[in-house]
Parts: sequence; C-alpha cells; structure tokens
Amino acid sequence: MDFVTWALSPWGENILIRISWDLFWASLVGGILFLVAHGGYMLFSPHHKRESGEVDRMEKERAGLPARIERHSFMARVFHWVMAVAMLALVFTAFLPVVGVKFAWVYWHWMAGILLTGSIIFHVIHATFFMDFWSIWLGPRDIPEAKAEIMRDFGVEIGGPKPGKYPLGNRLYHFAVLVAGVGAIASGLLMMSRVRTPIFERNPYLMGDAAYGLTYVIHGLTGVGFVGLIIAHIYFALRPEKFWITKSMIFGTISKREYLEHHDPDRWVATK
Amino acid sequence: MPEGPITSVPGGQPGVSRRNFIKGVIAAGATVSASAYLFRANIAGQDSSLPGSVERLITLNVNGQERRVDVLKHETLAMTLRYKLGLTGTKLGCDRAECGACTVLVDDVPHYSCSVLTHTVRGRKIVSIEGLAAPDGTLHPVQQAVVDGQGFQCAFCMPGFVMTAVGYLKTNPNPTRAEMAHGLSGNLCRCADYNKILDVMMNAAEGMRRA
Amino acid sequence: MPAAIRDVMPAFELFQPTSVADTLGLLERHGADAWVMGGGLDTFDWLKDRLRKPKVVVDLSAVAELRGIKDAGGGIEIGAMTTLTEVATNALVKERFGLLAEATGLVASPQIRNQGTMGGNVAQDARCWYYRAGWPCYRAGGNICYADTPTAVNREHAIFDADRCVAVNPSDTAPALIALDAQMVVRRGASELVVPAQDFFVGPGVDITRLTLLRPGDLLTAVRIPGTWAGKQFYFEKVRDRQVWDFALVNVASAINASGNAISEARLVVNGVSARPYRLEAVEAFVRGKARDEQTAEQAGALAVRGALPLRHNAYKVPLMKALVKRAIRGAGAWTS
Amino acid sequence: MADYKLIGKNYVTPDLVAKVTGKARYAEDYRAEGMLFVKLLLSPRPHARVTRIDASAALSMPGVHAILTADDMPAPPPPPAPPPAPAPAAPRPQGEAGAPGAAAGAAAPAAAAAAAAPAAAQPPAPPRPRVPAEVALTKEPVYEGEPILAVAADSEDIAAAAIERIVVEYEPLPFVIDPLDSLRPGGPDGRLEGNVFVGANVETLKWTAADIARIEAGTFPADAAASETLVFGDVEKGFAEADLVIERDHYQQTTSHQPLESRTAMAYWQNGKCYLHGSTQSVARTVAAAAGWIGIKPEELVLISEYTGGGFGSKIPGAQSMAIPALLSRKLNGRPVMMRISREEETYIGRTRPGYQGWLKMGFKKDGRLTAIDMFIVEAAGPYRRQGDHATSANNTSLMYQVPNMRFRGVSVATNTPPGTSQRAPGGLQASVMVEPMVDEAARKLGLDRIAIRKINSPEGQAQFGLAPVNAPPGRPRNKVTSCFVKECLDKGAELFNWAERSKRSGQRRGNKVTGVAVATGSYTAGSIGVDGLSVLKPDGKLYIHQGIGNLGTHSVIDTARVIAEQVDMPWEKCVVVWGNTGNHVAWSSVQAGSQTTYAHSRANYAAGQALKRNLQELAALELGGAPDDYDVGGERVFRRGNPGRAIPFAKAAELAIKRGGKFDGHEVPKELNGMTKASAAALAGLGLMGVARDNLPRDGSTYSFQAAFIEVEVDVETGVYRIVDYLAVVDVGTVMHPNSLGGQIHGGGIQGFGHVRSQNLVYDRHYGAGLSNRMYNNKPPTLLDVPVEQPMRWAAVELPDPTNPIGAKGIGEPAIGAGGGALICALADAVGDGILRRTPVHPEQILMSLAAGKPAYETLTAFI
Repeated sequence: MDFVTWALSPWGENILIRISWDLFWASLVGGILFLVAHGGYMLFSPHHKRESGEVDRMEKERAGLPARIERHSFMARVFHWVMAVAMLALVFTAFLPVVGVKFAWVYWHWMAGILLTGSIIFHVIHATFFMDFWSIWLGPRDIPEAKAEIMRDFGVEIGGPKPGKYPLGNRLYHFAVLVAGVGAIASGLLMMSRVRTPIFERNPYLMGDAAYGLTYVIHGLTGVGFVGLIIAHIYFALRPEKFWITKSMIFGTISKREYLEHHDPDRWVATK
Repeated sequence: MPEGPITSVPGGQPGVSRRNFIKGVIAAGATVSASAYLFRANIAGQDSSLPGSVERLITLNVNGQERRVDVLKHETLAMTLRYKLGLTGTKLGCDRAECGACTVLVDDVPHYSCSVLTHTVRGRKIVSIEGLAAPDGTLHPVQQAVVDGQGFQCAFCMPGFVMTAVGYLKTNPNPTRAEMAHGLSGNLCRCADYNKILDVMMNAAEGMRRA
Repeated sequence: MPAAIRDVMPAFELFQPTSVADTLGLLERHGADAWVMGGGLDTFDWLKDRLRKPKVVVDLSAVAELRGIKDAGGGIEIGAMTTLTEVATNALVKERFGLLAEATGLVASPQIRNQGTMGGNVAQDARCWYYRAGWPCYRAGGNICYADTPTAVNREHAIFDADRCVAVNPSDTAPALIALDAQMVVRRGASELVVPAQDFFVGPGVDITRLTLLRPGDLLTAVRIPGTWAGKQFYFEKVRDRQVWDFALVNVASAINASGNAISEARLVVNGVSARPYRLEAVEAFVRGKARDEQTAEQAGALAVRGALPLRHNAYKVPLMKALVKRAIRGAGAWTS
Repeated sequence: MADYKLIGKNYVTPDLVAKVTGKARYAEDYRAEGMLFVKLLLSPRPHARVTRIDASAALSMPGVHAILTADDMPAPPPPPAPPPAPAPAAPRPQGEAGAPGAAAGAAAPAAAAAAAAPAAAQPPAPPRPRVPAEVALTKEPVYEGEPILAVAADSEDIAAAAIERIVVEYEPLPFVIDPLDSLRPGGPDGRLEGNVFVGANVETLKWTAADIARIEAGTFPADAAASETLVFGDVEKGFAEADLVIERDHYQQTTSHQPLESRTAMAYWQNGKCYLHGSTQSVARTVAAAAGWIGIKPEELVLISEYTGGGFGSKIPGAQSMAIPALLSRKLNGRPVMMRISREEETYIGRTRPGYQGWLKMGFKKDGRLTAIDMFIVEAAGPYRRQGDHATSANNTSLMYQVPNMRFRGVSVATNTPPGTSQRAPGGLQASVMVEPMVDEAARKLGLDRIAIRKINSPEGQAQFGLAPVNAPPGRPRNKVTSCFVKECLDKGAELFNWAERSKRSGQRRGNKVTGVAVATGSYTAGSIGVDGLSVLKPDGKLYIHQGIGNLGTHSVIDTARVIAEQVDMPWEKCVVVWGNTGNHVAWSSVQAGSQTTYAHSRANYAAGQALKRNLQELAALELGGAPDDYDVGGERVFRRGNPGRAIPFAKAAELAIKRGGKFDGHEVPKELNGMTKASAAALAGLGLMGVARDNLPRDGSTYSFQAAFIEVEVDVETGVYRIVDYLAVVDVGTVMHPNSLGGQIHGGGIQGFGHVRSQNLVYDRHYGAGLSNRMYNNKPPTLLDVPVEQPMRWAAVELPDPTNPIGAKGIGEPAIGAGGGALICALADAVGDGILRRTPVHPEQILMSLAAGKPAYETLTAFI
C-alpha cells in the first residue's frame, strides 16, 4: 500500500501529487471494521450503564425542570444538517469517481465546499456569540470523565462525573471534525486556485510544486479521514443507546430524564 | 561482436546468450555486428501456447527475397531493415512518422517504416529503395526521372520520396501536379526542393506510363 | 532522481491475435498490463518517449474481422482496423457519406492514412504538448494543468467545457461520425455496448485521464453509420497551420437535410475546441425549419460560440469557429461566389 | 558570356545514382565489427549546476561498457578573440570553426554602448568575463536538453535503460527565455557571467523601469540602452528631411535548423588515428575543429563525411557532439561507437536562428528616396555567444537600400534556449522580412509603384554599404560589392511576372478570398577567397579532382570541380571527383557557409586548373620543344598551337610527369599552400601530373548575390488561411554554373523563407524554461503543400558575370530565403493591410483577429510563444 503518490516534475524531480487512493480504501475499511467491532462488543460485552437510581433521585430534586429541554436550537440544527449535506456531497463527489462512478464532479465538489465553508463561518459566529462556546471543547477536567467512561465500557461499575451539554465522545468527535475540516477547507481553498471558479483567479503557480503537493496531501488525508469519521458518526447516530441525541438533533429537545441521565445539570444548566 | 554478452536487463528475467541462437539466423548480407543493436531478452516472458503469441525468428519478404531474421518484439521495420538486413538506404529522419524519410512499400502501399512493427509485416511484400532498380542496375522509371532532372539536394529524404512516388503512382498513374503534390505530401524535404521534386515526379509519372 | 530519456522503445511481449475472441481473452488475461495497438501511430509516440511501458502489446493488425467496410441496409459498418485510406477512398463511403470520406482524407499525411485506422483515429489520445511531454498534469494523473497557467502557451487548447484540463480532442473523423449519428461498437468482456458516437467521447469533468469511455480491456470493434443521413448535404472543413500532418486548430462537420431551401434537420459538430467533439445541438435546433441562407448562417455562427471561454492565446478560435459554422450552414461553394 | 563546354550546362552529378539507389552512405549508415551504441543524458533544466552524478547502477548493468562525462572532455581551446577592428568586410566572417558570427559590430566597445545609452545603463567596467566555450558534455547546462553525459552499451535498448538508472542532482540557476525579461531591472541573467553578449564577452545590461513599462504597454522602447551601436551618416538629419516617416515594432521567431539528417556520428580508433564518421557541411574545415573537440592533433583525425543530410548553417564545421563517440571509443580501446542523435536531441543541440524583438523606423522623400533608417534589435542569442544576425540585418539593409543616414542599435541577449548559430542568410532573411513590408507601406502611402520605390533605392555596380561603430576613425572607406544587378532582376522579373497587370489584382476580393501580389528583394554574401585547388591527371587518362568541400546537398562539391575540367578541356566522363574523406587526400577548402563554395572554389579550382594547364604546357615544351605558351590543351591532349599533330595525350603526359617528378607530379608544390593541401599533395605525389594552387586571384570588395521575388497569394479572410498561388524568382548570381542545381537552391531558399513566415517556430514554456515544440509536428517546417502546387514555381537569372570570379560565378544559396520570406509577408500585407502583420510566423489567427480588430490583435513582442 502506498501512502502518497509521486510524479516526476518537468525538471525531473520527484514531486508529491496527492495521497494514494489506497488510503481511501483503508479509511473505508477501517471505518467499517470499527463499527463491526464496536457493534459486536456492545452486543456481547459487560459494559455498564449508569445506575438509574441516581437519576431517579435527581429527577425528584429538580422537579422544576420542564418536561422537554432544548438541546439544539433551531439555528444549530439547521447548521448541522446543512453541514451534513455539504459534507456528504463533498465525500461522495470526491470518492465516487475514485471507485469508478464517473461524472462531472468538480463543480459540485467545490460548490459543496463553499457551502460547507459558509456554514462553518456561520457556526463559528453562532457558537461564539449565541452558545456556550466552551461547552464543546476538551480540557484537563475531562480526564476523570474519560477514565470513568472507559471503565464502564470495560464492565466496571463506577460513578463519577457526568458531561455537561456534550458527552466526551461528542466533543472528541467535534474536535476531530474541527481539525479535519479546517485542514480540508484551507487546503481546498488553495486548490481552488487550480480550477476555474468565479471566486478565484486561476493561477496554478500561486505556490511551488512542493507546497501544492503538501496541500493536495492534506486535502486527501482530511478527505479520507472524513470517510472514517462519517461512518463512525452515522453509526453512533443510529445506535439505540445514542438515538436520543440523534432525535434531539432532529427535533431539538430531550426529555427531562434524558437530560438528567446523561448530563451534569451543574455543567449544563438547562434554561427551559 | 564481443563474446556472448549476457543481454538481460535488470528487473527482467535472467538473460540468455543470444550468440549461438543468432548464428546462421541473420540472412546473407546482414551486418552481423549491427545485430547487437536491439538485443535484449524478453522481459515479459514467452508463453507460445497463448493465442497470438509470436516467435522472434521470422521470415520477411524484402525486395523480392525471403529473409530469415531474428526480430525483437518491439523492433520497428526501419530498424530491422537498417540494422539487421543492412538496407541503410531507408533513412531515419525523425523516427516519429513526421518526415517520411523512412517510407517503404508494404504490399505496394507507402508506409513509414519507423512506425511499423516488423512483426506486423510478416508475410507481406516489403520493398525498400534498394529493391527498385533491376538486378542489372537499370533504374526504376521514378529513379531515372530523379537522375534526369538532378532532383533533390542533400537527398536524405530522397529514398522516402521515391518510394512514396512509386506507391502513389500505382494508385494514380496519371496525376495532375496538384494531385501528385498531395500524394507526396507525407514526405518532408528540409532543403525544400519541393518544386524540383514535383517536376521530376511528374516526369516520373510519364516515365512509368511509358514503361 | 533518476534521469529520463525520450528515445528507444522499451521492450514488451507482443501478441498478434487473429480473432476478436482471442483478443478479448488476451485483454482479460493481462488486464491493465496490456496495451491495445491499432495502426500504432499514437502508440509508438508513447512507447518511444518511454512514457508508457506496457508489459504486453496486443497488435490488432492480424484480426481480419476488424477490417473492412460493409453495406448495412442503407448504412455502413466500418471495422475498427480499416485504414483511413480505405475509408477515404471507398466507393460506398463516398457515395453515401461523403462527409466522412472528406474528413478522413484530411487526416495527417498519406502514409499515416495508409496505416492509421478508423478506430485509432477516434480513440487517439490528446495532443496537448504539455501532456505529451510527459509532464504530471491532471490528464496524466497529476494535480495541475500546465496549459492553463498565466505563462502557458495554449494556442491549440480548448475554448469550451474545460474542467481543470484544457486539452482538445484532435480527431478529424470524430465530428463527422457524430454528425452522421454513427454508433460505436465496443466489446467489454462478454458484453457488447453500442454507444452513440457522441457519448463515446468523455470530457475532463467526467474522466480527466481519458478522451473516450474505453477502459482497459475494452475493444472498439466497429463504427456503424445508419442510413439516416446517406446522400444528404455535407460540409467539412479543417483549419490548420500546415496542410499536412498538423492537427486541426478547429474543424467543422455538418450534415443537412434540406427540402428546397429550407433546412429540415441538421447536425453540426466542431472539434479542436473542447476535450469532446463539440456538438452544437442548440444551433441544430435553431436552424431547423429555417432558410438556408446567409442570415441563418450568420446567426448560427453567433449562436455556436456562445459561452466560449478562451485562454490567453486561443481567442482566435471563437471567430474561427464562428466562420466555420457559418460556412457549414451555407454549404460548400457558397462562400467563394 | 564565355563559351563553356561544362559550365552553365545541366548534367548529372556523379553522386546522384548512389543517392537514388540508397547506396549513398550518411553517418548512421556505417557499420563496424563490435560496434557499441551511445545514448545521451540531457539536462532537464534550462540552467543549473550538476552537483552529483551517481551512475553506479547503470555501470553495473550487463552490456553497459562506459560512461563519459564532462570530466572526460579535453580542455576547450580558448574562445576566438573578436576581430581587432571592425573590418569593413563581409558582415560575417563565416569562418572560423565553431564561432561564426563575430561580426562587424561585435567589437563595438563599451564606449559605443555608452554613447548610445543613457547614463543609467552604463555597462560595467572591465574586466569583462569571457564566455566559456561550448563543450559536448557539461557540468553547467545552460539550456534544457544540453548533454550531461553519455553511455555506451551493446545496444540502444541497454543504453537507454542505463540512462534511466543514473541519478543526477542539479542546483537550479536563474534562466531566461524571453530576452526582454532579462533586460528588466532585477530580471534573470542567462549566464552566471551576465546577460548580454558584447563581442566575445558577457556583460550585464538592464533597462529602466520606464522602458519596461513601455513594453508592458505593448510598444518597443526605442530609446532604451543598446550594447552595440553602428552608424552611417546622421540619422536625425535624415528623418528631418523626410516627407514620410514610418515606424513599427516587430518580432521574428527563433527557428531550429532541423536538417533531416541529425548530427549522428560514429567513431573508432585504429593505429593511433581516430576515424570519425560525421555529418558536416565542410570537410576540410571540420578536421581542425573536430580534432580540437576530441583533444587531438588534426593529423590524428580521419574525417569521413561523404554525404550530409542538410545543415543550413547548423553543421558548418560539424558539431561538438561528434567528440562523444570518439572519446568513448578511445576509452574502449578504439572499439567502434555509434551515436544516433534522435530528432528531439537534434532540436535541442542542433542550433537555432536567433529571434528578434525590435523596432524599425524609415524616412522617405516624396519620390520614394530613403532619407534615413533607424533599427533597434534585441536578439535571442542562445546561451553561448553573441549572434551577429542583428548587425548583419543592418548591414544588409544598408546595401539593399542605399540610404544616406542609418543607425543600428542592438542587444544580443543570452537566453537559455538552444544555441544560436548561422542559419541560411543569418540576418539577411530577417532583414527582408522586417524591411520589405515597410517599403511597401511607404510606396502605398506615397502613391508609388513598389518596383519603382525599390529601384530608386537599390544598389548598382560596385555599390557601397555598411555601418561603423560610432567611435570609428573618420574617413575610413565603406565596404563595397564586387557586382550588383538587382535592378536588372527587378526589371526582368517585372516583365516575366507581368507585374504591370498582375499588381492590379492587389486586394481584389472574390467572396472571402483576397488576393495579394508583391515583390521583394533579398541579398547576401556570396563568397570570399583563400582556399586551395588540387587535381591529378593520372596515367589512366582520368583527371582526379580532390575537393575538400563537403557534400551538403548544394551540388557545389561537384559543380566547382567542373571548373578544372573546363580549364583543360577534359571530358566530364573522364573526371573523377574525390571528396568526403580526408583519408583520400583532399585540398584545404573554404568553410561551407555564407554561400561561399561556388565563388571561392571556382576561384581555387580555376587556379588549380591553370596550374594543371601550365604543367601540361611546360611538360610539352620540355618533351616536344618550344616554349610553354606555344602549347594549348584540348581533346585530352596538350598540343602545339597551329600544329595539332605535335601533341601528347593526357595519359601519356601523366606518365611523363611521373618520370620527371618535381613540380610535375607533385613532389614540389607552391609554398603558399595550406598544410592540409601540402600533406595531400605529398600523399598523391608521383601518381600523375598534378595541378595544385592557391587562389591568389585579385578581388576588390565583398561579393554579394541578389534576388527579386514576385508572388501572388490568396487569403481567406474568414479563416485567416492563405496559400501561395504563384511565385517567380529572378537572381543575380553571376554566371550560372548548373541550372538545375541553381533552380533547386533558389526555390529551396524561397520555400524556407515561406516556412519562416508561415509556420516554423520554437515554443517555450517560460515557467519551466522547457521546449514545447521539440517535435516536427509542433515546430512545423514547411511541407509540400505549403508551396504553389498547381502552377510550378519559376526562376530566371540575369546572368551577368561577376568581374572578380574567373568564370563570373557568385554564391547562390542565401539571397533566396530573404526574398522568398520577404515576398510572402509583403503579399499578405498587400491583401490584409499595412502595419498589421508584425510578427512571424504569421498564423491564421493573426490575420483573422487583426482584421476583426482593425489593428494588430496579438502579442507583438513576446518571444517563444
């Protein structure tokens, strides 16, 4: 398996062209293997949910809470789904031709890229000014939470910290998407200097061969990264024990019990 | 030729000495030393049981003679004529089908011999410039017309032009000057003696009609 | 980095099958290692430049069933290995489809037509000089089009439908075949695809590394021309720098069915302007029912070039194409009077 | 005109049957036992330094025998010094091996440049770096495709595979493709030593930002700094007197010579001598050059070049690359080594005609008389040395148009493109293509006939011409020609072409086709002197004529031999011409360039014929009594005048000469002969009666030939496509020696001129400095269908002998190309309008786009596109 593709420049030098498409297959297979493995484990493993007693107690303590608690605002949900559509469009327009489905994909790809970029700019502004910006971030205080999660997955019954608005897995995923997304968008924007768009003056010599090679490799790596990430995301969204989150991304709210069961009300103070 | 060089290339299969194989293969008149020109062992191997597989040792009909020749799979007719059969009258001007100096007749039809695999013309009648004149030295009417009109300058293109003219005149024995020009247009003359070439070839057409 | 050399053909194993069945067997057996060779004129360039080093070359010259021109009920079928000279001089082709005979007669040079084949001419690769130099451009699998940069020399390149790559289709016969509603017969393993000529060609948006839909292992066996356009009015013109060897800067093929002075149906195809032979369906629709006169021709020319996006050195292709389309509507002879 | 038996008659050259039967052997047609094959590794970069070569993987391959690198090359001889003073002689001393083109303006010292240039562009102070000589293999490649190393192997297959296993690392260096880029402040320099060639030196010259701004606005900065300035008269005064002044920017492309035979060579060593089979224009003159490249003495080299597949100036003394097989063979104990040069390699290493970016201004009186010409040319010289084309263009113009005031300014820019050298009428072609359309424009603006405006300015008789450096001492006489009959050409052509009627077709339109009719002139040097003739009359009754000239296709190697036969009335069937192999003892010869051969060798052979005749006369006097002058030759005998019975047959005379020895059979030869001739004479001594002499005939002035060309074209204004309908050339080449050959030269030159104007081109990607037109279908030499094919091309000669040549002959090859090219571009302008076509090659789109825009609608000054 090759990781990258090289070519000989007009001057006879080895130049980086892009990643090897072997990596796409690796990511695809890796993603599928992960979900098979995870699904299998979840079926047969001794992993533990939290005890319901604690939740019952909290429900009593916090009777004032409304029955439905808004987890994702309308704008946040619109953003998520727009981004999801853009992301899927990007991945499919990128990789269908690789697997042999030939169509004129470039236009749709960069258009989807623009849509994604736009939606992310919206998201950054929205998150900064209208949401709890830090709720999605990772930090040192997540370590005990991570530890507890892992212990539970290995069948150890343990209490311990609950997440705020976003469970740790959510936040880890967000972080991965953030890194891959920034990489994909930045490299993608640079790559648009090599195709005709109304947005950029085409100039394939904007950077040197090596810089473009690196750009293409970053774009490729983030692209195949998304293949795995998307597989994992969809998988988890469809898992029964996580389905309440999926529903909340559609309808916006969760029940009081879900709220108390999965969140630390002190870290995420429900407003409604 | 040096004693039995091992003619393998790295990355390919182990080579074999071709020296003994070649002995007696190269037909009379060929320059043995030049046969080293294209020596190389097969790289993809040979499974003669497959349909369409070819032997290296082939028979060519060149200038009316049957010639047994060892021909590599990737050898062009121009190379076989020039380096295996000693027929250096066929010239290589570009080796890329864009000058016409290497034109020979294959079943009376002008072809760029630089762009024909020798294996493709097995069993077909090949005529090069050396095969035009009669055995007693009497020139072909086209050759004679060239001589009579002091045609061509450096003449590197001449064998190709003559062969093209011979082939073309078989399809159109009575061409107009413009038709003749189109017939000969696949040959380049860098001395640009085109006008005189057309003159002598029009005379050649007449010479052939008389002959 | 190792050095490059652009001379001396690399060695390969040669197969000269005598039937289509054997050919397909060889192609299946050797997969992507096999290179199909027709007349060889495009092939030798790649091999002698050592830019392609196939392990196996399958030479079609001995496959008799791929040769010849057959009468097919008002239309004709041309075997893929029929030489261009045969096509250009064949009585049936000249009688029914003079357009194709004329286009074929203008390909390259007499010797190339004597050897080059119908199949080879339509399936030939792009001639962009950057691509042919072996540079790692999009078409070669790389990530750049060297012909579309601020300093590129792109006089011969595309004005339509460029998608990253700006190479053009170099064929003279392709526009004629599309104008005649020809169909390409392709063997793909056990199946036979019969594809309209127009769909046989693909643009860079769809497949940037190939000009046609032929994949490794595919074999173009024949070109079928239906009787639809037999004996109709045709026009072909090729503009090039030198009247021999050179590929078209722009060429045009038209087939017109006219009753009296009115055009009842038309086909118009231009090549040398995009990576696919460029069929002018809008113009065909526009001229339908119109009088075949100067005014229609003029308007058709203007309509034809709508949407053209020239590069730095090929803006001339716009007025040139306009003029050729105009002439193709007016028809042969009309313009010199 | 003298009554000749041979001269002026058509005949069949003795090499023709060999050519037409395929028996003629060119360099690649030789075979030798154990022959190895060479492949070259070429630089992928336009300018770099080789930092590392690892050939171990290649050398370990079975069948690979040796590698040759720059380290194996002998030290090059020091580059020739520029002429001490700008001689008012021929514009190009086509001469010395490897360095054609040190022209009159070459030595223009810094002062000249300084005088013409604003202070800002003062050339740097001495010492100026000299240009290193070109060597066949290099460590500092200065153009893409320059050979770095060579591999010898059992086969080309193995050699090619070996090349692909060699690792070469390069340190990139700045490079120049478009000369104007190099003249920008801060622009790249084509050589480490500088960017502009001045004489034998490299200097640095940059234009001002204002100059560059003008280029970017699309006009040539005619007041920018020049590195060379030549003047005659007072150009400002001339323009002040003018009633009409026209100025135009102008571009001409760089073209590759593309001889059909590439510079293939084969070599082996035997008994301490190197036997070299190569492709060269001149044989005798190649020996010293090739020996120098190999690093041996000329006596150690046997050069064989019986047939040469064209050169056009690119193989004047062979090619540096010939040293490669010779040196590889020496490494391999003399084993034969064949180096086949591919077409792509030929395009890289096979030389070019320098391109022009320039400006021309001409002033005319109302009657059409020229008052002043001002010319500024930047030439793309390639990486190795100054090309004199630009200065030669000025010189030629000052001859063709007898203008009282003229100035030339020029810059010869080092470009990292294939090396420039003379190409058929270097500077002469470009002069016609540049000047002729402007003369036509003036004629139209002044309401004058186009022949009339030429005749009023044309030279005649021993016309003077030439420019001089601005600091040249005053009162120095100008150059002059030995004869000139261009007006006669114009008159004769006008009649044969029916100019009065034909020119009325100018601009006539039929449908979309417009007719253009034009006339143009061309001129070029047509020979000089200084060579030897050698012949031996043998007892077999045959006359052996030993020619040191190459057989490059002009037939002059045979034509000039007939001069000796003519002197002694020898039947041509009994003459044997020996040529093409220095092992066969040939005479020192002129370099075959600049249309030299016919003129110079008819003189040398005339001298040899006279010596032969004198020897026969003296021998007869000794044998039969009386004085030598009592005897004459004829009918293969030397006989007593008035008593033809007292005679010695030639065969007998040869025997007697051997008996008598001394000067009769070549044991004593004139001291003034060149060493090569002496050595050949010594080898032939005792074999018969010898006639050997040096050309000491008088000569005053420079010899030039002239041509007037008449043409009709048809331009399709809808597509820009055009074709030539009719063509007539009338030449002043003195006495016609061989009509069929002359016709070939005239039309061959004319068609090459068409090729320059209509299609031939070199295209470069300037980002990578890489050639895009290495293939013939991209660099487009003219084809058979680019000439008139319905109506045969016609030619005629005015046949007025040159007084300085004993038979009245002048060279014939070069004026034809300028006249042909000039005529074509004039006819196109006649059809589409003045001032539109300022760039060659004239592609269809220039016509198409410009007609639509009503002005030039293309890049007028950008090079290599």
